[in-house]
Amino acid sequence: MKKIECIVRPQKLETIQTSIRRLGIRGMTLTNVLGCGLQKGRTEVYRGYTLTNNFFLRTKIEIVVTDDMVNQIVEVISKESYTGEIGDGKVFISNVENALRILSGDSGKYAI
Amino acid sequence: MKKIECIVRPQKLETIQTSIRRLGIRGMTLTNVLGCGLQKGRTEVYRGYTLTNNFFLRTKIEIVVTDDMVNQIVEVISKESYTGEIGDGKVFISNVENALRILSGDSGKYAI
Amino acid sequence: MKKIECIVRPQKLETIQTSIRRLGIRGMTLTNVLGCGLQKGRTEVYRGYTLTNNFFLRTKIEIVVTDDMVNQIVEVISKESYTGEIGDGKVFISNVENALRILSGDSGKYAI
Amino acid sequence: MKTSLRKNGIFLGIFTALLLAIPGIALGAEPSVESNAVAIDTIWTLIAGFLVFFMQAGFAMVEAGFTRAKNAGNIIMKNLMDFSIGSLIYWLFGFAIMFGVDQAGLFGTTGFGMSDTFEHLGLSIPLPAFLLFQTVFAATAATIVSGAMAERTKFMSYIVYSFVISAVIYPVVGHWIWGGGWLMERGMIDFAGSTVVHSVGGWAALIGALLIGPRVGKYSKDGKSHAIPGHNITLGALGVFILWFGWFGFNPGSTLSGTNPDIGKIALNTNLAAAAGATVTMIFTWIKYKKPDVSLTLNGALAGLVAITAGCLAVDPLGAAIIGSFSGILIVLSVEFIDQFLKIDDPVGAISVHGVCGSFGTIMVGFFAVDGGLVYGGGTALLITQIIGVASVFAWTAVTSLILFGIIKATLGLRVTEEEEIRGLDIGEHGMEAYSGFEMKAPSINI
Amino acid sequence: MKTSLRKNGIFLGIFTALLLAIPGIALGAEPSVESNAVAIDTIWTLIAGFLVFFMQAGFAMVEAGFTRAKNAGNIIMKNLMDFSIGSLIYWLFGFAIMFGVDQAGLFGTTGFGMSDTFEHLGLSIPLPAFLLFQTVFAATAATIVSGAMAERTKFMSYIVYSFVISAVIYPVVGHWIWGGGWLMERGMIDFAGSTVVHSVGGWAALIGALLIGPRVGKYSKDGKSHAIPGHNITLGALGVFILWFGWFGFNPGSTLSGTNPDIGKIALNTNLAAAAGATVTMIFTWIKYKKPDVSLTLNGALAGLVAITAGCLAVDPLGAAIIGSFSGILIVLSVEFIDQFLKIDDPVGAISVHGVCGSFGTIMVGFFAVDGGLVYGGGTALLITQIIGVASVFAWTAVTSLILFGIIKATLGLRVTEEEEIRGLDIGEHGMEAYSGFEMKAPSINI
Amino acid sequence: MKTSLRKNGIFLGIFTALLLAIPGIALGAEPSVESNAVAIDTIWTLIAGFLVFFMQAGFAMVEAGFTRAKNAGNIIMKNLMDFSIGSLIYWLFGFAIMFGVDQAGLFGTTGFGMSDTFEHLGLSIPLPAFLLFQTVFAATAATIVSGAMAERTKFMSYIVYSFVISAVIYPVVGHWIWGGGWLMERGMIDFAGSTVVHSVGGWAALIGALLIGPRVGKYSKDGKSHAIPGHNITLGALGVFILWFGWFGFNPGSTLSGTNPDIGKIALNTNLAAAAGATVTMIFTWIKYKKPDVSLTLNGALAGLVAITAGCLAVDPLGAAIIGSFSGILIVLSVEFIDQFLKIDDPVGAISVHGVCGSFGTIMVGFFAVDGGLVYGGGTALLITQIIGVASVFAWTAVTSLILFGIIKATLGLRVTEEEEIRGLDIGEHGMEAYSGFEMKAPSINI
Ligand SMILES: Nc1ncnc2c1ncn2[C@@H]1O[C@H](COP(=O)(O)OP(=O)(O)O)[C@@H](O)[C@H]1O
Ligand SMILES: Nc1ncnc2c1ncn2[C@@H]1O[C@H](COP(=O)(O)OP(=O)(O)O)[C@@H](O)[C@H]1O
Ligand SMILES: Nc1ncnc2c1ncn2[C@@H]1O[C@H](COP(=O)(O)OP(=O)(O)O)[C@@H](O)[C@H]1O
Repeated sequence: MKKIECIVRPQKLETIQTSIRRLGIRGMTLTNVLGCGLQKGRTEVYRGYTLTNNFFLRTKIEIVVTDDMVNQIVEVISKESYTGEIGDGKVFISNVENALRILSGDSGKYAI
Repeated sequence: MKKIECIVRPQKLETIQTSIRRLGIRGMTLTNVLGCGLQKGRTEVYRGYTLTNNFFLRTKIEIVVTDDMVNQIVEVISKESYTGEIGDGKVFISNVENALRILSGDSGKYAI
Repeated sequence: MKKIECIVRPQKLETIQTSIRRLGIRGMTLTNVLGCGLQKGRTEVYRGYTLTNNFFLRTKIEIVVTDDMVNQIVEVISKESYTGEIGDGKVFISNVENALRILSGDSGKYAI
Repeated sequence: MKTSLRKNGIFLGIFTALLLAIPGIALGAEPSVESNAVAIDTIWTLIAGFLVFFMQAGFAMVEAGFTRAKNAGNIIMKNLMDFSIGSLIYWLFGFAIMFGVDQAGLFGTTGFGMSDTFEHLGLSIPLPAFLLFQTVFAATAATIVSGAMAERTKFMSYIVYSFVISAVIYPVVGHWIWGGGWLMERGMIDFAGSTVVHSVGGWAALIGALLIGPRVGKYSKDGKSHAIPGHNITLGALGVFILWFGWFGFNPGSTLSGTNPDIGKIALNTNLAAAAGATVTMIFTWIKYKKPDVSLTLNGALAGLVAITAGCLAVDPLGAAIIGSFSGILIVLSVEFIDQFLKIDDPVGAISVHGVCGSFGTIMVGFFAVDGGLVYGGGTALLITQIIGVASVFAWTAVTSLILFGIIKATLGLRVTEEEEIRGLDIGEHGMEAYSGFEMKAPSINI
Repeated sequence: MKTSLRKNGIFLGIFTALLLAIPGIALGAEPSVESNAVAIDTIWTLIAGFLVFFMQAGFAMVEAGFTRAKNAGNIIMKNLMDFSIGSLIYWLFGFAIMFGVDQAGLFGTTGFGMSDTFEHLGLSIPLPAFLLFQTVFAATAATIVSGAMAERTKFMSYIVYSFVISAVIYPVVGHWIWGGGWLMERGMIDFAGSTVVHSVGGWAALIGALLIGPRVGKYSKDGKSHAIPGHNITLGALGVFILWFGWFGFNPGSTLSGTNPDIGKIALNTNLAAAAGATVTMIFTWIKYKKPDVSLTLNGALAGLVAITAGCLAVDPLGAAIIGSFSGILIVLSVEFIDQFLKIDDPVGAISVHGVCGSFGTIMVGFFAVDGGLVYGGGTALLITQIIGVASVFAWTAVTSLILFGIIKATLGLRVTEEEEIRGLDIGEHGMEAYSGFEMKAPSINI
Repeated sequence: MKTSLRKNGIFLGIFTALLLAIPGIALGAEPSVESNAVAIDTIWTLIAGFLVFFMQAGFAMVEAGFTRAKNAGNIIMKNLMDFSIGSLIYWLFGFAIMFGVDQAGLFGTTGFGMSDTFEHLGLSIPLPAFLLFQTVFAATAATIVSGAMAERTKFMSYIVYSFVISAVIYPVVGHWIWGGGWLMERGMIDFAGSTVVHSVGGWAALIGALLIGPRVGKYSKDGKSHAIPGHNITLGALGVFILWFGWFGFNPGSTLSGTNPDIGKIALNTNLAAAAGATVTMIFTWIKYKKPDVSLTLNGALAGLVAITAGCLAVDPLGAAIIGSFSGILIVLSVEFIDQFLKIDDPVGAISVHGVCGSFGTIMVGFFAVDGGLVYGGGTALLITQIIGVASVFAWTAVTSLILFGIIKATLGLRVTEEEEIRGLDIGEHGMEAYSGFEMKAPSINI
């Protein structure tokens, strides 16, 4: 099993979710994060002094899937997240050793 | 070392935490997440039109432990999280290569 | 590639970020978390009854880097986060199998 | 232009008003000393009534702020609807019960649907102004209950309750003490309604909270009480400031007369009692709990206001400060007693603020009334009357509320399902969230 | 001390006031029955004006609360600036257009920059008090638009719009109906401004929202309308309570006379219509959507208030309750119609509340005016006049707004960039965030 | 019923009021032209006082909204307590210092604990009404400081400070200018208290903020100033609207007389100055910083209000607009100067708004007073008097505050520990959180 972790623009979430569902994947977990990367921070002026904020609101999507689904999902996500502007985000893939579905007690690939 | 990552109902948090403490584990990190899975979304009506929300507020608990504790902890979590209703959540286990306790500089299993 | 995940005091964030940037690392992702560890919870009195809160607001910093950068970064983080008081936080290191930069389509170490 | 207007005999819209404003044109009648005095009384009563109306906003903010975010929309809705429904039903029904021609000292019997001129009241101000003023008072009594029953009551059941309290429960008490009923005849002093308004609301809240039971998670199996902190103390505090502001209409306005020179004293007494209540609660919680408690201190200000409402005319400023100070201690003890001993779950402290301090303040008049109070050598006659009044109102309200909430419980049900309660009433009852856009802690954890 | 003061001939500061307060010293003139009547009218008008001013806070809270957090600072700023700029321009320009000496029944022509005594108005109250009262009314009309165009309008363009509506569009209508113009001559009844104030704001909002187009994400490509929930319903509800409170200045204050015995009736009618509006909307949404809708019910209260504004003096309490009830249904249908059929994106329902219910309420006067209404056997004359009035105001406002917004669109541009809209106008237009310190859901997701 | 009432000789409760309201029954005295005039003055003063009271809510919202969430409960508590404690101490002590019989032009010496009739004031309105009005003014001065010292001051120390300013520092200045003291004798014009109330608060704030030092993180080691944005701009804006609303009591109410025909002009001037202040600040920040700054524009409205307070009676509307406009620029420069040059950390801009603009507005009276101002050919006499007044009040307030805060610092300590400051004063001082239920950004990061 692999965990696909991607950091995307929040406004892309809805289309990403819909496309992933079409692949038959329903489970996913979202986290609100602040991301910093190559994208240049914006400068705000508040009461006369400037503050530069290098962090942007992003959404982290975590999906744990069996190994064979990984490529397909990454592809969909990349496609849906792409805008061509800096800040489009990243995808990280790591290994998950086991999973457990609490309700049924199923583990391993039956759990996801 | 393993990282146990579980997505549970927030209202179960207190009992889970108490039970885990009983195993001698004190370190854990909580994150507020939105989860989507088999549980059917709820439909809200706002100013006359319906919006379906597939995401539920969930809490992610991350615990890094030595390999020998994993089973015990997973068992406790499953037991405390179980309600029998869809949406009870999942547990994922993955490998952690090293850990460091900043205060003492201890690393590896001494760090957790 | 490795993922460095560290849980630090929020007020240390700014100096940590600055120091890491100096190493040439710009990408990182922050999450607001609640942490519980050896640090003793605080007791609040609200309308006459006490409630003990074992959780503290912490910031989780995730940085994915090539293997050779790991030690350097961990060192910087430990140094900047250190206060000598309990609650200074932890660093966890785990393996990341692949990464993808959505904008360019680069993968592996070119993506980070 | 004026000429052409007159030529055409058109006197409409704002311009009529302009012309009416010129003494000598208004209604064809010259202004007189008497008509001016009536006008002063009318604008005073109306403005005071507007301030009392604004207290609805105060109640809404206090109740919403002191409870959890997941129920904020529901509380707002309850406050809006008890005022709206209450306004309609009091106009059609409650007012007649309260101020109609007296029947055996118990209730009024005439003027339903405003089918009467209510001449027997001998009002100098126009009847609609008086009705408006009474309406906003009636709605205050109704709205108190929503706080004590917050975070678990079915919306439909709350609507039914509001209807009945505004139509019957409150107007009957109002008749007894203000509308020519038996307590008025006995000489009870409840100038602006510590008992009539606040204790009626408070005691109905007591019965309601008792019958509905505590919120999920409030008491653990071993009976230990847990804190469930409010979600927006800033808003709650704003609510307290709004209530205090509104109380300057509530008490001084109850003269129904701006020509009455006592209005200054009443306003001063009201302010001193509130200030003393807040100050003493702060000091008392500081000593008792080691830290000055914000939410109890806010309650303390309200406790002082509720307590002085009965005697704001009858006592002097020192008496007002003393009554306020006592209330500042009483509120803390009462909140603790109800929560930890009686184990009745009152999220915002409404029973203590309105029921306990309202009754307490009414009895204190028996001690501190400059004219007739025990402390000023007036003997115990007034004190006994006050106690009888407080007790009878308690009995009436408790019994009728018990019947009312009992019937609702047996038919509609009082409480939402546990699942709905955990998820929040905003979603469950109204399909919405109050704070869309904010990241919230998941409902029902309070770490 | 008093003696020494007199000796020195110093009559300054607060002390002057003290002395002025002593009848017989003030301005060297003894108080008389007439001067007292004028004083009563003056304080009434001023206090009512203060309440109407406070409605600005209500509008700001409603509009901010019903839209997203990322635009809250921008909305606040718009509300603050339309009032501020409006106050200045109305003082220098708009007031003269509205109340200057009439030209062909169309607009005023004298008194720009207050260079006139406006004696032709025959005011008994001092001119500055009248001007203040009219200023807060003018600002109300202006502020309505910001809600309908919220979350996407360029700040600069909004400033230009505010300027023009306060200087010309509103004052011309005001002149027609209140300032001696042709509709006033025809006998149109719009006592406190359902048409003059609210429908002008509402129709300008309609044109503005039409020209600027919907918010990003509001309609999907297939034309389906999506909900974009407001970020702070508690604050929105506070806004509604503040508006209701302010309306007690808006309607009863429009007599400009505290000696007018009708002020009680007007206040009562205002309250009943609002209560009926809220109650009926709650019931109607409950039936229609299965759940009582909080935000529509809040709109329902406002709908009742807007609708009764024209006829608050002319109708009786029953008529007020009926007009309020109808508005409670109309508002729901209108919001749905505009959103889903016309596909005009009005985030807070301003067009429906102010434009539709304002016009509806004005027409209802033709039916329910006790004196002249169809229902009371008064024939159709008044009704026809009312309809002509409503239609002409619609035509004037729509055409001038179309020109105004058209020009702005062609020159400055009406809309911010899509990127800025997604990120939020607070950052884009003002470089700040309204809720720094809170974790927010990322802008533009609403899950 | 009325008969039976009379038979029993019972005239109590609300019914008494009803009867009192009938001219001819009230206190056995027929209403007269004089009694009506007094009644008009009394209700005007009281209602104005109520509005000024409500400014406390405005201050609480502005100060809470403009600072961080972790200190919101503490700020609320400070605002509540300075009003409460201030009300009590001013009643018992401060009022006597301010309005007691004059001693050498410096302070009053009689009437402590209200043991006097204060007949030497020659008040026509009842003394309690006057006292209430003065109390809410005194509390305004006290509350200004909490904003400037927010987010780091020990609660206990703040309580001590409040006590002293309401008991001594403010009343002495009040005596000088309003209570028959030496500046009053000299003819200084500070009609409603730009200097008496606002500059006293502002200068005390200056000394307090100077002595306590900046918040952790405000200035980096290199002396660079960092922004620490407020947590709730919507609430802060609501506070500004509430303050503006309350100012309609503050200025026009300072006539203490509703029969004074100038109240309309005062209200108009007040509104124009605020509108001009906000407008000019918006334009000025737009030019200076490229974007119209929301929080400074909100300050700009307050700057206009503070500045016009001294001259609201003496200047004409054009003068008011000019004074307001200048303040709109001054506030921006002053905030920058204090923050970046003096390096005094004033989280909400209180020193600039109240101290600087209050003094500025007072001096401007010397230029723009229609009667005696330099611009109107009145020479420099008044201007010099104004400057002397402003300077003496600065000296008195600065010296006494220095002593006061110095003693507190040396004994109780002014500041909480750094750890507590980082975690937030809500937890540290009161054991609570203001926004339980919301996910917050961790205290002390502001990304
Ligand atoms: N090395 C990294 N480790 C962790 N998160 C990263 C890393 N690099 C980028 N990110 C995350 O991905 C987001 C997008 O990265 P950014 O460099 O801004 O965009 P892009 O790669 O499209 O130019 C960042 O905001 C950050 O949250
Ligand atoms: N494949 C997955 N990857 C990541 N998170 C998942 C996955 N499947 C489920 N989850 C998380 O677990 C939660 C519970 O899953 P759900 O399917 O609703 O419950 P259950 O498995 O008990 O029926 C989800 O809300 C989601 O946050
Ligand atoms: N075993 C663990 N698994 C996950 N997170 C942990 C673990 N131990 C500690 N943490 C995180 O690290 C933070 C700091 O730990 P703590 O024990 O309080 O400090 P210290 O190690 O410096 O004494 C905790 O608040 C928690 O978020």
